[in-house]
Amino acid sequence: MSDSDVAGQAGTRGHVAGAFEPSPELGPKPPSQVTGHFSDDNPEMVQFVDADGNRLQTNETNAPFAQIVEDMTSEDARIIYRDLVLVRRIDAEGFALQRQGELGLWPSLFGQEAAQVGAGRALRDHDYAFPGYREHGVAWCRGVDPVSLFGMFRGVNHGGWDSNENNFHLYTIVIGNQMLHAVGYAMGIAADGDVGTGDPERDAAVMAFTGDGGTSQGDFNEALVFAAVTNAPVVFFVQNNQWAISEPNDKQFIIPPYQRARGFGFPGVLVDGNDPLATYAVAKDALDKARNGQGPTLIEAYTYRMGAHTTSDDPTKYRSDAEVEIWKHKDPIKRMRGFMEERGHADPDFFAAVDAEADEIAARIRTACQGMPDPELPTMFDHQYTEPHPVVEAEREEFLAYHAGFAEEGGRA
Amino acid sequence: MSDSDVAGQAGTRGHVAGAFEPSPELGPKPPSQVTGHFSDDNPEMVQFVDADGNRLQTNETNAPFAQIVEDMTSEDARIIYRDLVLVRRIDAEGFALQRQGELGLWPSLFGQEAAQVGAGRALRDHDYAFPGYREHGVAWCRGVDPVSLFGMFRGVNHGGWDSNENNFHLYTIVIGNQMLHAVGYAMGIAADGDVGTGDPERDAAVMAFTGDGGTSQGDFNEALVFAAVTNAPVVFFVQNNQWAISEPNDKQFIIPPYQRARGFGFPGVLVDGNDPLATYAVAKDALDKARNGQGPTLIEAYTYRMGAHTTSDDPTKYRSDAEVEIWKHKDPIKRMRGFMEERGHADPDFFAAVDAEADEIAARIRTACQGMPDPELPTMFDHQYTEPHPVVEAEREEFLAYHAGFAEEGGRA
Amino acid sequence: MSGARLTLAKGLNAGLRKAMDKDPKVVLMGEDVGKLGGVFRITEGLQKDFGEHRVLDTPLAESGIVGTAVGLALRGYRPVVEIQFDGFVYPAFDQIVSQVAKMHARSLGHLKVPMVIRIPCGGGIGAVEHHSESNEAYFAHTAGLRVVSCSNAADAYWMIQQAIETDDPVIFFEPKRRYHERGETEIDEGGAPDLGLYDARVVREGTDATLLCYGPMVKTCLQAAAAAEEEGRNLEVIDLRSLSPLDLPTITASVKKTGRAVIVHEAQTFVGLGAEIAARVQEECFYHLEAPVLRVGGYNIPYPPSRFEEEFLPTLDRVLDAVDRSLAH
Amino acid sequence: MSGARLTLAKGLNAGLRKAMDKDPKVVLMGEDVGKLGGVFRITEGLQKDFGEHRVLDTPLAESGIVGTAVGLALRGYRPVVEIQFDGFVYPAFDQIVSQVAKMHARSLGHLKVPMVIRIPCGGGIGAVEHHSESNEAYFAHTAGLRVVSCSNAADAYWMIQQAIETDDPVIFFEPKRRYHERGETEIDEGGAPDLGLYDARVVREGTDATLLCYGPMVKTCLQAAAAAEEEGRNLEVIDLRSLSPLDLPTITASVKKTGRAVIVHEAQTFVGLGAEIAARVQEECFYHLEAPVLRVGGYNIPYPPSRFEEEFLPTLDRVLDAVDRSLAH
Ligand SMILES: Cc1ncc(C[n+]2csc(CCOP(=O)(O)OP(=O)(O)O)c2C)c(N)n1
Ligand SMILES: Cc1ncc(C[n+]2csc(CCOP(=O)(O)OP(=O)(O)O)c2C)c(N)n1
Ligand SMILES: [Mg+2]
Ligand SMILES: [Mg+2]
Repeated sequence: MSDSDVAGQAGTRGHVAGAFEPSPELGPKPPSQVTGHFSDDNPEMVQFVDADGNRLQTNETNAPFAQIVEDMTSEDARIIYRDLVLVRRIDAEGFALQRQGELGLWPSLFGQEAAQVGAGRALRDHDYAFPGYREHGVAWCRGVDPVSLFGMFRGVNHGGWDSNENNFHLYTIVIGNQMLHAVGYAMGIAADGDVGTGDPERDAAVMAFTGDGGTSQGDFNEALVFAAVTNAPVVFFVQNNQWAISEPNDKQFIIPPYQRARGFGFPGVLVDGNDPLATYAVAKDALDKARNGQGPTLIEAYTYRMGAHTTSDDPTKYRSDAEVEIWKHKDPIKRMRGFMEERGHADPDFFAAVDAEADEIAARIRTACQGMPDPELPTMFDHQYTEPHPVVEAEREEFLAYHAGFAEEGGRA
Repeated sequence: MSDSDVAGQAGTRGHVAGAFEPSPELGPKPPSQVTGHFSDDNPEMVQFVDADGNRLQTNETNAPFAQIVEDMTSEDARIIYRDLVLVRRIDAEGFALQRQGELGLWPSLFGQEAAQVGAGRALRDHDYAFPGYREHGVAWCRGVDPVSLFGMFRGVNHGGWDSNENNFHLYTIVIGNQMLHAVGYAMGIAADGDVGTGDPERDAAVMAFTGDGGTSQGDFNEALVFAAVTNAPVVFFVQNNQWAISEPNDKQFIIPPYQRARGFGFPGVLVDGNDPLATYAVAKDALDKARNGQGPTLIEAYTYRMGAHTTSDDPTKYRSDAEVEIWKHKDPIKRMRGFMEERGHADPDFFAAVDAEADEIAARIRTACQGMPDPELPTMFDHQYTEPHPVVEAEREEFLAYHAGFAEEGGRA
Repeated sequence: MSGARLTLAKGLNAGLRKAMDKDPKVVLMGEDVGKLGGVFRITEGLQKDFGEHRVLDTPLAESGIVGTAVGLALRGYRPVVEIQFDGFVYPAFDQIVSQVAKMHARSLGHLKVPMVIRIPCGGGIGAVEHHSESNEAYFAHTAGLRVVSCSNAADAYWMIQQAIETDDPVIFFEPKRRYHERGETEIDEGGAPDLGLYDARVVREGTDATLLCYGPMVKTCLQAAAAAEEEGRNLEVIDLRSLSPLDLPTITASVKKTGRAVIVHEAQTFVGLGAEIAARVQEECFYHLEAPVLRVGGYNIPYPPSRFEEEFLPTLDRVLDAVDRSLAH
Repeated sequence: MSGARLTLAKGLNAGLRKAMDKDPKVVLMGEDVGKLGGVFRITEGLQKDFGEHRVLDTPLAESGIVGTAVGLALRGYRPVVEIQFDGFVYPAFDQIVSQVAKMHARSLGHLKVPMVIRIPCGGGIGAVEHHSESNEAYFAHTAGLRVVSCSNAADAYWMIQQAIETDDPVIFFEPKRRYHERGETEIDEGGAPDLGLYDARVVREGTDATLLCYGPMVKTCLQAAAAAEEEGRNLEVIDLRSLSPLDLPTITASVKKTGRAVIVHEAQTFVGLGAEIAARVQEECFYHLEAPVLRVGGYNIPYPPSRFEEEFLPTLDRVLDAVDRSLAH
């Protein structure tokens, strides 16, 4: 978006650079309504587009990342917008499929699209990503077929995709575990010499995803220790969506988590997680540094979980509608579209085409999910070990014999 | 030491306040000789007495703690000096007893006397301390008989003292575990309402001890999370003795660990761990704040492990004599004595009397250790559960019957 | 609530409430146990009634939860910790094995850590990975702990209170797939439990073989026994209730009577609790056994994706198949 | 070094060196494994010869060590992790159980984590708490892991190489009190191992009863067998070597021959590995057993202070006492 008067224009709309204001009609700002949250109005928060899609002026906070945004093309903007819309649609489909009984569970990313797409698009092919369980948007950007994700939440497998195909690890459910895997993988990249060579086809980095709650785990903090000490090419991407199931931020920390990194000796950056340009720019900058051998960064993407924790959760038990309302106005898609319309990055046909594509994808993945066969029972014993294992083999035999017996008998009682 | 010209005097000796200089004849300063360490010459390090015993001027760094030092009496100084000497002697006795085969192991505190005595004396009776395994100096200040410590390292028990008698928990060997116990205990103090009442007989705090290596553990970092979030009255006292067995600081962190606390939202203070006045003042200040309801503090006492990690260790495998030499000149006892002599806090008789007392104590505890009986074998089954347990009872019976059989037979083969 | 027939979940909730009423030192801790009442609503309403100081929503860190609970216990509290799901207890394993289990013995009895660690356990609910594990064997193997498992609402109500009253640390397993099953019997809150916490219960008397089970498998075994009855077989069913210690007298008396034993649990069999029971039974009932002691359990693979779980977990049919094999001897 | 009679510790060191020579992807990680060569000197000289990038002194955090090793394995490395002492593996238990053990299966075979976790184990060295534990049962119960234990220098040399070559994760137990015992046989470095990693070894043939043991207890059992011989009893001794999977054919063949089995391990017996062996043996050798399978192990209390350990651990006499009891049937 190499458009030199972007900043100026934003300025004319009266927005203070770096501040994060919901529209005035919303009444009091979140901190005065909602307890337990942090970082709203934090001048350290990197933003490029305000809630209405206005490009903000360059300021002290976003300046280090401004060039990345300047270098983005209209095409880039359209790619990101398309991602945002498709990802939201895929997510909505997951939700719907769960409600229809096709999936056992669905953890929605609704509200976090910009955080994930910004991060996901900043990754290059030969980088590697370690997700939690809500990173459907990152999965999408890595090229993982959403139907694969459904397999896991349908109970057909524990993650059907080959992580090495898209350099996107399996989802990790035990909070914090994957942060260490990411650091180890990054240590491996460094040991392979694939850092700081200056060859963009070679230098690689790792990105590890967790949530605000995840920052409390020992593994998360040990990952910061190992990353710091080994100067590993890893970026910790914390989506602070304000909630860990029913627990607000103030049950996990008393200062925003981006500051945690500073206690370990490397930079922490706060970014408006609903601003796709900002998340992209901040993530790209951190990844570039990691690839160049400048070590780890922790990014806190300040965002919001618009839906329930998962389809099993009932957020009315612990949070107010008013809070959700506030965040509706910070919606990343609305924001991106406003920005693109204003800047002329796309015409109405484009937006219509994206919506149509979303319909198509939704239909395709719904059908694919509904038609997903149950796995063959004896495959339960497959892939347990890389080499033959007598106990597993014996049990497979036992299982087959037992079922064969049934088939003969026609079942008991 | 309410002696108004202390600061001035120190100044005349040419010492820059806040800097930490070995005597000039020592050649290059540690950082230029020794890799992997941090914080030498760190202007954030609180000091009151230099390596030669000169009282340093008040400066920006030590000013917040200066009043505490001002309020100390000659009597206080003598108490601390006596502690330092006795504790070193007890430690040396532990070492000797191990060498004589009376103990299985001894982890020496040699070099860390000032860190431990300063912290130990800052604790009040109704505070509670959670040690690691090297806190013999803290144990001494809490009133734990050193012979009890020997019991553990002799293999007679896992810690013979009643923690509640001296509010000094058993030693904890699994690195990091006790940090969480300390926070939990502190949460209990707060829940009991024994914080911030203004009643000094009531308000209490907890101190938790670990080493530089300990800062890497998940439990340590989770303790910081819980302490921050609950605003627990706890002080984390990290003795950075430069080594975790054979690993220097740079295997654990890339910035000094006192800064870690800042990543969690509460203060971290760096103190010269070989300066007994400074460790006392900093510890007392942090404990006072905790008792007053101002929450946790992390103190890094910058010190040195003069001896081996334990009697099983051979430090010549991994560190140079030159490094040890440098630290000899920072010796806490020499320093305290120099200071006291210069200020007239004690006469030669006092120093002689302390030495004599050290001899006496050493003789007493040596004799007590050598005479310590092996435990009665069936007591192995005691105290396993608070209520009867059939497996343990059956095994106790089995054991007794088996040994009774032996006694009859006169043993097999 | 006196005389009510509750679900297992509500039985636990009522038991916790009673314990908190009785003893102000009882505090609940865990993830989401406060406003939400826990993801299974076991602590529902308790924070509202007892306050945030007695029902603590903790940071998301299991080692931290158990570790601070140890500290609270040392200060005189009686923490009841909720682990959100079985698969999330492992981050706390170190604290449980190295500290919780050993504290009393290593302090020569000076220190007590009267705490209960509640673990919703087992499968059968169509959940994703790590949400269906049966990890009782790890804890039963750990000397210093007591390990119990409730199988029904009335036991849940009484056992949680008994566990909280115990000065020893107790790992308390709750069969999550039975949470919403209503108890057979009315709970008389004014009454008293009919069994001690470490007593097994003969839930069905029989003569032909003994089914030994606990937690979620008690129901399965009772169904198996009912089905067997139709085939003219008379099975005794024992709900172990206490997994460590085991109520061996009750177990061996039954096996000596029937001559046959089948152990049923959801956990993988290899070095599972069933192995201990089999080892004990063959030792103590050697001359009474007419067939080897058999085990029916999860297969020895990590808990599979949920589409497999009906076949992974012991079913009525697999139990009866084992009974057949036992009787074939 | 060809043809040398090494200590067990030196056998491991030589085996590690060989594995590192052969495969540049093999990296060693742990606390103090670099300059110091580990507190037991098992990795002595390896950092000097292979560099800091292949022998990594890590931060003091076991979950971090194992967790980053998983990441390295995913990147194509073959990490060999040293846990400094048995009692310090628990902070890594979550990573081992939830990630290391499950990764291959959950990825439908797409991912491998070829890593070895070395654990110096067991007691008898007069150490303080947490330095003498035998925790193999926890790992043996964990589906997805392989668990082995060496008992002598030659096995140590070969087994560590075999474990490193395995694409499955292996928990590798080393009997620390045998580290400095010299092997009976010369190790031919140019040769090949005589057994697969999962094969048990009949270390002494006999007819009257079978002693089943592993790790530090192999020597104890051989001594017991020698003592028994003087009393005219002919004991067969089997070194299990692999604890998961168990080499059941070798075990059952022996017990069917002798009719009697005594399992000996240092670990607490309750839900220990011996329970599994007893359960299996009574099932598969039901008609051959002349006496119940007996177990000799640590008592079911946390590992006691070292002044008790001689009595806590199975001794030659306790083994023979169990043999007597078996033969009395
Ligand atoms: C170790 C562990 N403990 C508990 C859980 C259960 N659990 C699943 S999600 C969640 C909250 C996570 O919050 P956060 O890290 O903020 O991520 P978010 O769900 O908001 O994306 C909890 C407690 C878990 N998955 N892992
Ligand atoms: C969890 C755990 N891992 C490993 C060890 C073995 N160990 C004992 S002391 C030590 C080094 C500790 O270093 P530091 O924390 O700096 O304390 P210091 O010994 O220097 O006082 C290690 C690795 C342990 N006790 N606990
Ligand atoms: Mg969250
Ligand atoms: Mg240290």
